[in-house]
Amino acid sequence: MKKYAYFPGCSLEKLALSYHLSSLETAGKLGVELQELEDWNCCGATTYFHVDQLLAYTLVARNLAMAEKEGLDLVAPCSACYKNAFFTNKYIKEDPDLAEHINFALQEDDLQFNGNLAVRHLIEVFADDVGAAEIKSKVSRPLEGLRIAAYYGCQIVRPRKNSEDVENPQFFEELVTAMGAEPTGFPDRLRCCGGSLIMTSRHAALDMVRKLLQNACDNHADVIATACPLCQVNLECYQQQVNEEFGTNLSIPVLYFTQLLGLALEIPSKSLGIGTELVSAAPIFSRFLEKEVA
Amino acid sequence: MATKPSFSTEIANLLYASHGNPLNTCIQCGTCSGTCPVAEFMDQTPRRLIGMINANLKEKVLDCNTYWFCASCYHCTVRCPANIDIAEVMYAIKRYSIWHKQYKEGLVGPVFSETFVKTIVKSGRSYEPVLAPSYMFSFGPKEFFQEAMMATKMMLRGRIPVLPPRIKRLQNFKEVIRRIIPMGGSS
Amino acid sequence: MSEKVGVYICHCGTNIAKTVDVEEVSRWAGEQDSVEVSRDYKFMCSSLGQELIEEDIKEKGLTRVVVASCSPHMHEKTFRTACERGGLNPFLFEMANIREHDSWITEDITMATQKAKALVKAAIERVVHHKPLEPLPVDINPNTLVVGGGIAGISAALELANAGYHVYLVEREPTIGGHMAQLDKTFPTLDCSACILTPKMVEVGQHPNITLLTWSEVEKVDGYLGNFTINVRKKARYVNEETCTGCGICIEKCPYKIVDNVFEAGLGVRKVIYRPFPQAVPKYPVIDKENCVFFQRGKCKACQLFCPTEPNSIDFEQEDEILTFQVGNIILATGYDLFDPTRIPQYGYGRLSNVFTSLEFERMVNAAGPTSGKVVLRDMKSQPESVAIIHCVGSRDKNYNEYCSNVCCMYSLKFAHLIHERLPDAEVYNCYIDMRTPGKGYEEFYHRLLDEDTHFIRGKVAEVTDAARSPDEEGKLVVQVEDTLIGMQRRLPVDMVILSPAMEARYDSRKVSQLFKMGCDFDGFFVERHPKLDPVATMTEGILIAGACQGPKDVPASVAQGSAASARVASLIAQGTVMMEPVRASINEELCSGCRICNNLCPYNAITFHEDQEVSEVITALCQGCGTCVAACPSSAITGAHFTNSQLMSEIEGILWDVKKPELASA
Amino acid sequence: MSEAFEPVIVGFLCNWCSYRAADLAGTARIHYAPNMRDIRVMCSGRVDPQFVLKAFREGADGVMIAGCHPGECHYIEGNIKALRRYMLLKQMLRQLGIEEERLQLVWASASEGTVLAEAVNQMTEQIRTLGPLNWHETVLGGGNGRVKHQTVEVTQ
Repeated sequence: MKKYAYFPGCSLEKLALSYHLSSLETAGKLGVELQELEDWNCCGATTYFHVDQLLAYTLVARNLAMAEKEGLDLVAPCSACYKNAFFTNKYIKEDPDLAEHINFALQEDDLQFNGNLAVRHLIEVFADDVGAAEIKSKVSRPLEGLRIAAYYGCQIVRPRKNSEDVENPQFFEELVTAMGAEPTGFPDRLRCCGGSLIMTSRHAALDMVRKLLQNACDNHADVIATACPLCQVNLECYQQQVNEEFGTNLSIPVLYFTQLLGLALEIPSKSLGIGTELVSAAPIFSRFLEKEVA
Repeated sequence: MATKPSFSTEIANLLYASHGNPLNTCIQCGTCSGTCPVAEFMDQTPRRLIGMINANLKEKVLDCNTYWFCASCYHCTVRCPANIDIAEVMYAIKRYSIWHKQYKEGLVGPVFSETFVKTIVKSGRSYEPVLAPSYMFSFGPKEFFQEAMMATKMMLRGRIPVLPPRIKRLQNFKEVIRRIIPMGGSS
Repeated sequence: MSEKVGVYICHCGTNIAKTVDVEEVSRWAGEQDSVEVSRDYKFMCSSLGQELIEEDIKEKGLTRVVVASCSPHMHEKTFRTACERGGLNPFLFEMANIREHDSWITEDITMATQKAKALVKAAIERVVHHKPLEPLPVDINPNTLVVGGGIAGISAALELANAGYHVYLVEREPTIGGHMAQLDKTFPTLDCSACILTPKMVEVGQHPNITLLTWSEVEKVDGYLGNFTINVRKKARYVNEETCTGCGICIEKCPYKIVDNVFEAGLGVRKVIYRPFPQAVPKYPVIDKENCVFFQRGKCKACQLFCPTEPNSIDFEQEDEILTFQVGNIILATGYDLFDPTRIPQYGYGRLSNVFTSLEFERMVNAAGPTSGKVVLRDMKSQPESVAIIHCVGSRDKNYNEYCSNVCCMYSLKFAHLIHERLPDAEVYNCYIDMRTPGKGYEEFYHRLLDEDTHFIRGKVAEVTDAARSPDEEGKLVVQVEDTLIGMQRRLPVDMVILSPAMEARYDSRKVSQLFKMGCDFDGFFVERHPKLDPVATMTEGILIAGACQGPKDVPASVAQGSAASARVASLIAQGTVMMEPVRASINEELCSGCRICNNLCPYNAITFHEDQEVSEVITALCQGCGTCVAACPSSAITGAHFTNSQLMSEIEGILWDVKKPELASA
Repeated sequence: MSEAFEPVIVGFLCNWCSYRAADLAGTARIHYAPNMRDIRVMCSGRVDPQFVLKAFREGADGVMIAGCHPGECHYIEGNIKALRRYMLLKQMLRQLGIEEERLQLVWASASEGTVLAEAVNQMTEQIRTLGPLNWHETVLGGGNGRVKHQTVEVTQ
């Protein structure tokens, strides 16, 4: 069983609690141990980098240092946390001067970061370390006939981390296929949802959400799958406001990929946090959940 | 000869070294602005902003909303044929603008950022209800109402915490921050 | 050993004298050991300056000469000739570069003067160890190998053949013609490409001085300038060229068709026994073994059955042949590959069916092509009402190729024109970063397109998508681009998108450069000897380059280079023998321990080992003078002429003359 | 001498790329430290380790070897051989107690005048910081010709 240091990030504490629950449930089922990092702190999101870059790196480095102490690779379910952790790790390794500054500060918390770990996104762990084939073999309730729009968003794939395909990734669709569902065409799957603008540039962000939802609906998706709490909240919770703002009538459930995967693994829907969404997913699931109810 | 560095140099210096190529390698092709999902809401397209920085038009640059409207999606960065990390450039201008307290009037972004940072510095984690009121005043009445309605729904579904979260070794955490920012940062 | 050295310090007007105290250097040089005379002069390269050297050699009996002036790449030859005129072996001369490497890089007169002294001292110390050398005569075999039968190779071959010299023209495809044969029109004159190319192809096919080897590849190259031995693999065509009349009945009768991914760029089909196009030279067809039913399943033989010649020209037993011949020079004209646009997924090629490449479009507009010249969408019938042409696909982009691909602006303009011509009502958009039209009649052609109401949008296209956002985008391809001249993001709904991909080096250009032992740049293009003054020669003597294998270029430039390379070869052949720089290595048999370290180090395989005597020997004619073996020899048995250990060691001592050396002082 | 220390660097420049890069830097009037004194060799592969040691022994504070970029060598791969020798030399110099920065290998093509100039500037500054080499003191340990550092471990 492969073990990782799990960094849930602030959103998963409450706002995206269902992502947290479903991640732990599905990981357990797939033989992946997620050991929550003790006393982790906020990674600074995108916002901290607006104010002070060095301090932002330091915040991230505290988490990295604690994971390194455990001898584990760090896994983050949130794309923004992932991006911050990935690049902080990279820059500290590349720049001894930065490392020195940060480690000087970390001494106050008896920590030291040497850059001896890898940073992964949860979906990467599922797609690469576990693998679609392995997942497929464990799926006991294939989500047959369910049309899922796999939404990548921004920071899982961008900026470029290694040599991955940033314009035409396929791993999310492969996961969807492994669940027994059907990935829809979704040309806007890499477009930004505007999550970081929802508080600050409301109209622009809602317009970005509208375009994405429209594109998913045009492609006859039953549900949008995401791998980031910001994307999920933005795409789901603001649907009502999009409709008010633009006079549209959009209504499409948005779930975490772990929730969908959990269903395919026959984990009870309650353990996956299903039922807390503002746009109910119940109608599309009724046929898969019949047995559970019975 | 201690001359004051030009605005373009100042912005260049704010870019972390491994963040792509310098701005003066821009060929003004417009890939960034063609790609940008927020371009239509910006006063100036990202390409023009880079042009304006290179022309040292400091006041004009700081006075447009472009960099506060950047959603940090990095799509421009991965496509830029000159390998300029445009999203990081936007971060650099945001920092410059916050430090110099010089930005376009009526923007929520700068206030939000500062509030957010203060929350983290205080508690180690971010917390929606604490955050909200301190920048909500800059919202219009419509947005305020929208936000309040949604918060209520979320609360009912247990998606908003009642108590602010805190990390355990908060004192150490604050000391760590103090080593980076000697003045403390928390207020 | 008392050499008499003459030292000449050039002012180069004020170029040197402004930062180097030339009088002081000259005065100081006069005090150095072995220096007989030291002078400074306004312009050493002037005839008066040169005469100074000549006179001093004659009158003062100089045995060595040092000139401190510009780079040896500028005037080494000038001063060597001056020495020769004065009666001194030209290799008893040395140059110190106090302009490019000194006076032009600083304004600090003290430092510049100090550095000038060090460089002069180094030259003095070095030159006393110089040995008289004689250039090496090499005989030139009058035959020439031309690799690649595109327009550059054809031009080169014809030029030489018409001058009366024999040419082997090797082409790996079944016909010559290259990319030009696939084009419809050539810009800016809009000449029919085939009409101007095919007469030349026929001339090559019939020329008594040209041995045409198509469906063939060079496998091995041995030797050196004047005397190369070439092995060529002539692949089995399964058609006997002696008896085949090229009647084409076999092609007609072949029951199997496959998609033609080469000549028709995937838009058309061909038979399994085929000629790429009707005017192919040579006319003999070739059997595509991979797809031939007889070869795969042992049944069919329709071609053989219907072949009317006696004896039958279809020969399923035919095997590859290895041909060996000698040539004196080689011209490489191996052409280019088109950038693969699937590497830019956001442009949708391969995913969005109505996105085409330039080559597909060329075939489409070609009257002899798969659509008989009709501009249609992928369904092969509907005509587009709007077309966007995207420039700079895979060029001017650090993610792919940094260089400008030179021809794309012009051919994109040509496409726009051809669409206007065929579909007068269609809207045509050209999305470009910068419009580059530097050629005769090119800018005028651009203006012609402006007159034709082409929409020009200055901006590199961000993406092509089929995700509609409004009713007018439904069912269309949407080209998203910033129109940088108005500073606004635009979405252009169009029916068809044509990508203009970059010209890239051939996928195997590195392998080819190793085969011919010459250089390849970062992008895989072959490296010319000098980018300005020697664009068709390479760093390897006897190997020349022409056409797009050296860098992206259009037809006229390729023809010019092909002809220029031939002129270089013809002048060598006419001389019969050439004199080569005697910078060569040689091995002292007495000292050689036979360790063979040098054998494998030599990049030119110029060192052979004599098993009987257990010593290595440098084959002078193969040696290019790099000196790698000299540096590696553990017994110091190898001498690199004109760069000997003693010359270089003395140079090091000289260059550090002013540095305090306590251990020497105390010794 | 009470003047500030001016490092002396001996540069071995290959005839085809780096020497021409230096020519280009001059032609383009790029100003850089005149502290590098260059010796032209046909190929960086010609640079015998002895030359480097000789230069240090004769009082150079640093040695620069400059050649064509890997893959662009006029002599196909002489620069790769230079690279191998350079790695070995570096190891040896380390054992002699000579700082790494004193021997540098630079790739500069004929069109990269700025690259060469930049490299010379950088190296000059590094060596200015290090101070004079004093081969005599550092390596010979005081003058009677005996090598001081005799028991150095060979590290990989």
